[in-house]
Amino acid sequence: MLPGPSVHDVVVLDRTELARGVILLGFYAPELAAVTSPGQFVMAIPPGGERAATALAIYEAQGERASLLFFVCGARTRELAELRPGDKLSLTGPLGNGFTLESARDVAIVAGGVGIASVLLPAQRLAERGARVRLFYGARNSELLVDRDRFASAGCELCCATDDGSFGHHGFITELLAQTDDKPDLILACGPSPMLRATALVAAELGVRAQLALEETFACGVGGCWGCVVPLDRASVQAPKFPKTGSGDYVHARVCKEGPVFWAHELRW
Amino acid sequence: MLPGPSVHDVVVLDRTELARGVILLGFYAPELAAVTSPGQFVMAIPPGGERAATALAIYEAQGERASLLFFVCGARTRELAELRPGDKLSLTGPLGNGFTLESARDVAIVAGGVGIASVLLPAQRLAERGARVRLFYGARNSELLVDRDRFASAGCELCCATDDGSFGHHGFITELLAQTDDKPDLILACGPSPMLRATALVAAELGVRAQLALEETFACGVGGCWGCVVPLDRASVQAPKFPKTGSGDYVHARVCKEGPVFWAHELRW
Amino acid sequence: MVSKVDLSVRIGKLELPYPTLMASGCYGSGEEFEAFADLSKIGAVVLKSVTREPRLGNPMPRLVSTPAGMLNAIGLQNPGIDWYLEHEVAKFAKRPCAVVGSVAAFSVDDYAYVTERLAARAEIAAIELNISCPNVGSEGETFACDPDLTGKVVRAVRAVTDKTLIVKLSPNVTDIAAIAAEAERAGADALAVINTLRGMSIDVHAWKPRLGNLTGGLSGPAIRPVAVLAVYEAARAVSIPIVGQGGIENATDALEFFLAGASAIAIGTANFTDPRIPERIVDELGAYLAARGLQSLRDIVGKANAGFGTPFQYEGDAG
Amino acid sequence: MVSKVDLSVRIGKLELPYPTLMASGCYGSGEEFEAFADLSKIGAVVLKSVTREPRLGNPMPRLVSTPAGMLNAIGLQNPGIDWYLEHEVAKFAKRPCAVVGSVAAFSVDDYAYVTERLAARAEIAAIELNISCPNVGSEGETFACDPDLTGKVVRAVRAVTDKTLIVKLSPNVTDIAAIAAEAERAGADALAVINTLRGMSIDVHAWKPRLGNLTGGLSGPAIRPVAVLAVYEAARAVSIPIVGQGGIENATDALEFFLAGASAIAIGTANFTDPRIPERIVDELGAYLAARGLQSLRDIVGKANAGFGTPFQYEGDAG
Ligand SMILES: Cc1cc2nc3c(=O)[nH]c(=O)nc-3n(C[C@H](O)[C@H](O)[C@H](O)COP(=O)(O)OP(=O)(O)OC[C@H]3O[C@@H](n4cnc5c(N)ncnc54)[C@H](O)[C@@H]3O)c2cc1C
Ligand SMILES: Cc1cc2nc3c(=O)[nH]c(=O)nc-3n(C[C@H](O)[C@H](O)[C@H](O)COP(=O)(O)OP(=O)(O)OC[C@H]3O[C@@H](n4cnc5c(N)ncnc54)[C@H](O)[C@@H]3O)c2cc1C
Ligand SMILES: Cc1cc2nc3c(=O)[nH]c(=O)nc-3n(C[C@H](O)[C@H](O)[C@H](O)COP(=O)(O)O)c2cc1C
Ligand SMILES: Cc1cc2nc3c(=O)[nH]c(=O)nc-3n(C[C@H](O)[C@H](O)[C@H](O)COP(=O)(O)O)c2cc1C
Ligand code: FES
Ligand code: FES
Repeated sequence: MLPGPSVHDVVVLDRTELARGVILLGFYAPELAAVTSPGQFVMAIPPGGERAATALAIYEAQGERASLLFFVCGARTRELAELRPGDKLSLTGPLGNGFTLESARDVAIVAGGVGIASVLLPAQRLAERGARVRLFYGARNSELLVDRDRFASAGCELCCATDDGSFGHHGFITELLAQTDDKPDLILACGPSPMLRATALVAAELGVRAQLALEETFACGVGGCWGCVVPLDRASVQAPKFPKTGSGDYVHARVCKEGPVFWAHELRW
Repeated sequence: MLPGPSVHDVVVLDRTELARGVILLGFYAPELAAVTSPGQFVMAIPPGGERAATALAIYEAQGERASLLFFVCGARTRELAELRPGDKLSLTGPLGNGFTLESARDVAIVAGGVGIASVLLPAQRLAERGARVRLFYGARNSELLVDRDRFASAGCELCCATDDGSFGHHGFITELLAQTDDKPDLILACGPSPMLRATALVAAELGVRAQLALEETFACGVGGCWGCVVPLDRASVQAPKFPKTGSGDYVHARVCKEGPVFWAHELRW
Repeated sequence: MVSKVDLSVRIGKLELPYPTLMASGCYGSGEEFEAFADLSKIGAVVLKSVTREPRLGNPMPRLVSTPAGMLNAIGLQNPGIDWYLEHEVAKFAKRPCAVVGSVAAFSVDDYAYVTERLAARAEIAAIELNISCPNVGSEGETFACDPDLTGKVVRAVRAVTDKTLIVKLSPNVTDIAAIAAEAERAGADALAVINTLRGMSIDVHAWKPRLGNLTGGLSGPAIRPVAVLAVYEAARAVSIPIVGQGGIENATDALEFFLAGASAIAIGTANFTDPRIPERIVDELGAYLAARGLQSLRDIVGKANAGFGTPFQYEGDAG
Repeated sequence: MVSKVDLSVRIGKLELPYPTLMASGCYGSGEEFEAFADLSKIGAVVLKSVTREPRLGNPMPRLVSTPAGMLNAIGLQNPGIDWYLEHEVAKFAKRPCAVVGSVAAFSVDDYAYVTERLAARAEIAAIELNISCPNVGSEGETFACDPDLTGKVVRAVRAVTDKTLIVKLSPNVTDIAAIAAEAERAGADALAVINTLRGMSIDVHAWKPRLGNLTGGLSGPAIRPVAVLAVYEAARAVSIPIVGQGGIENATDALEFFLAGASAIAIGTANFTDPRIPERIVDELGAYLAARGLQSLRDIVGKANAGFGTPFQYEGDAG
């Protein structure tokens, strides 16, 4: 059995600004890389003056190197963006339950914006084992459709969409998914909540099961504070075992602990 | 008449690390330089995420350039230390009442640690007009006796002391002052409060008048909050005009507004 | 910022071109800031509180910085009302903005006495009643921590002046709505919400409190969530205008207070960061309203629950 | 950190090797943090509060960050005492540290009922009475905001258990000393000071409160000065031990609480920053004491005024 999660003291190996405000940070982190499954995340412990840890998906995990891909959008990601090769950082993880890749042969992966950070690992694992992987990738503009080559070279077919029409379909990426004649047998998705909701609808219409990686504001990230819940069907295997309360037949599951990946049809949001 | 104080948007011209954690920042700031008198200070408006302005003496003020010399000791000075040539900063000032140089012909200037930042300007002005200027300069160690050459080339005679004996007298700088046979006709001092108190004692023994530039924690720096007071003899011309209260014959004067320079014999601390 | 939106507010009889007051004790009498800020672009300056007798104030240190805030314990240093009327008040006529007097005291009689004399002066546009100063603990209870005392003092003061009366409340209470309602019943024209929270900081090297007064008042962004809620609750309890304050640093912060129910705001600690903040807030408020096609600041006051969708998307246990 | 100083504390009948408790609601049942922290290096974990009936908790969002702090409104999500006793409590026996149960309720009877059943279990070393939760406002008054209610509930609970009873007080009051004294009189073995401050944050784009519950509890460094003063005042009013909490991030922060009069501390929000903080605090406390030649943490408890010199160096106006 693999060792479990822990606090990893890692060292920055490389830093690339993939687009304005989009940072890819690579680390020397052999232990973290070894135990990570696709869809899991870390809590990055603030290296400087900031006070709260930041939840970030594990983008790459191969050999001795793991990486994080993030958008600079507030104080914490700004602090992380200041790290340079040689700097130290502590990462708590890997955390959460990632994607269940099962024996799917034809997988559609839907990623919106920063959601791309959660889906490289599943794309690679699926492609490696011979599954067909289509990446439906949407962003505000072409510049923010970052790191497409890496997905292409991993063997993914790419379908892109931008809000401003600067690349690919002009509109929502879920519109492209809905138009596909070629039904996948599994859908994985990560991105902003409206995109995830749209993906869930399309998946239901197509009659395909979908797993969604949710984003929520976290405090602890490890299941200790119950601050990050989502209503989940009581029948789900992921549902925390609570007695029935209220009128709905759902419980509040922790996104950080029971998720972040949930089956779309089990969410009651 | 010179224009008064204002908020100056200045640009960093040069940055020198005089010793570990001791920063000299030069600015393009012609208006500020033009209106500054020796002993005045600015409130440096935080350029980044910090919240409170920092009181700093104006170190140099000549032509189009002014400078600040500071020790990195907390979050605010750490933020200022990150500025680089080309960066912008806003300085409110010049503020406060500086030294009264009068017609003194033989002046002893006592500076301890960061107090050095307040005394270059008076040293230069005095030397320019032909007065004899002796700098009694104390610090923890020789490395922290920064920028001595500039004082020497301004025409000062230097007497130094260090706490660890690594340069000059091993002990307090005020001990050197007390030993002088050659009585000055005016003493100016800036440094930590124990040094200022010692200077006041020595000055009284020598029978020489002394002006002390005090350091206090400031909030507004402009006299608006009464957070930075020192007990001052009611008879001082600097004393705020308040009716008598309590038993002592002193009032609370604002260090930032009525000071930061006070006559030693008028302080009731 | 060329938008022509209406930022004016009315607080009792006071008409202000801008909704920004400079909080008492944080802006001197305005004069201290005149070289650094355009006072014609602020609504009003609230003066440092004045008392019946002159006060030396607290021993130093009077200021300590704390995470995202600061503690102060000035102790109401002021020359007393006699001196103030004789030597200070005449100068206030020169300010290019309204000047609001602030009165502090340790008895109902003194509140009324000082208010009557100060309000009689034409230079003073309105009176703020500081019944919530936390830094003079040993000298009497804080009136604003008790509805009865609040009612008593406000009634006494109301009887001696027709000028606009703003009553400044304390956050150091369990139910600010009850105290707000009592202040309104007793005749307040407006409320200032909130004064500082009581706090303490200890020097762990010297083993003693950092403030000369031992305890002080906490202000700055750290207290903003407490202040926003206090305004929200007070606004639901009264129909008089509220001057919201506590940690406002920019227009976004200010908007939280307007949405919570404040008609105007006061800026205190942020003036110590940058004296240009009040003017910047006015500009940004104008831009915010203009961008949404709103004509007047009044359109957003108290609209914290007016958003699209409701904050309750599904059933939960508690309200 | 090889110093052999004594960091142990006694809280009622509870003997802990370290003075660090993990604050209720911030550390799950300890299990969630076991992979990241050495639980044998903490004093005790205080469990998330449990109620009589199961609770779904508040709607999302339940967390908002604020300057140097955060607001939370979890709404006491928990499976209820029946389920808890049947499925959860047995697991607590495995923890390498003491486990303190936390009880919340909306009536005196329910407090006693839940406490009696929970305290009967050997896995539970002591009971903390959460009479100060600010996030369930509509369901009843906060007991800790009223001395009479506090006395009533503590007496009722005291009657049903001999285990150590820690009563958790609210900062949302005017006079915490009075409530502390009443809790002691009613039989509390210790006090936890403080729970969160009530607060609100508003989204100025969406025009609605950021929390699903509208209001929440403010924690983190922002509230530390308020918490230190509350401990200082409570400690002067009682002779039972106090568990200080509110914004503790490191040993220096913790020392402020010990000097103010706390015998132990609890760490809440800081666990969300870095799970290694509790262990680091213990190490640094040991080093602090060793460097001063002190043998025991008890030597510094309540010594905030013991510094060289007195905080009053000259006459001022107010105490
Ligand atoms: C399981 C999980 C995995 C995540 N993985 C990643 C990842 O791999 N890469 C990544 O960049 N982020 C990821 N996030 C989101 C990331 O945690 C937040 O964006 C981060 O907390 C921002 O912190 P901040 O302090 O910089 O900004 P904050 O101060 O928290 O936010 C600043 C502003 O940006 C807005 N904002 C926050 N997040 C976003 C967003 N994603 N898009 C647009 N606006 C936003 C906020 O509403 C706020 O107004 C993940 C979140 C979760 C829960
Ligand atoms: C009128 C006036 C003029 C000043 N001029 C200068 C100047 O020219 N250059 C300069 O460097 N400073 C000067 N100071 C002091 C300077 O304002 C403070 O050092 C500054 O506020 C530190 O801010 P900070 O946030 O970096 O540190 P803080 O967080 O305020 O302090 C960090 C720690 O350092 C300690 N500390 C603070 N100041 C000092 C100090 N001077 N020496 C040793 N320890 C200290 C504090 O007690 C605290 O523990 C002046 C102060 C005044 C009132
Ligand atoms: C240094 C200082 C002095 C203050 N003096 C007074 C005062 O004399 N009277 C008063 O009513 N409030 C006084 N206050 C409270 C402020 O007016 C204001 O209500 C409070 O600080 C909250 O706002 P802020 O967070 O924007 O500062 C003072 C605050 C500070 C920081
Ligand atoms: C997310 C969260 C959940 C909490 N839940 C509880 C709770 O269930 N019961 C309780 O007594 N206190 C609860 N608290 C309060 C903490 O136990 C603690 O008293 C408070 O947060 C102050 O300490 P801190 O600033 O170190 O977090 C909670 C606090 C947070 C931040
Ligand atoms: S963030 Fe704490 S339980 Fe999920
Ligand atoms: S710092 Fe405000 S009066 Fe001096």
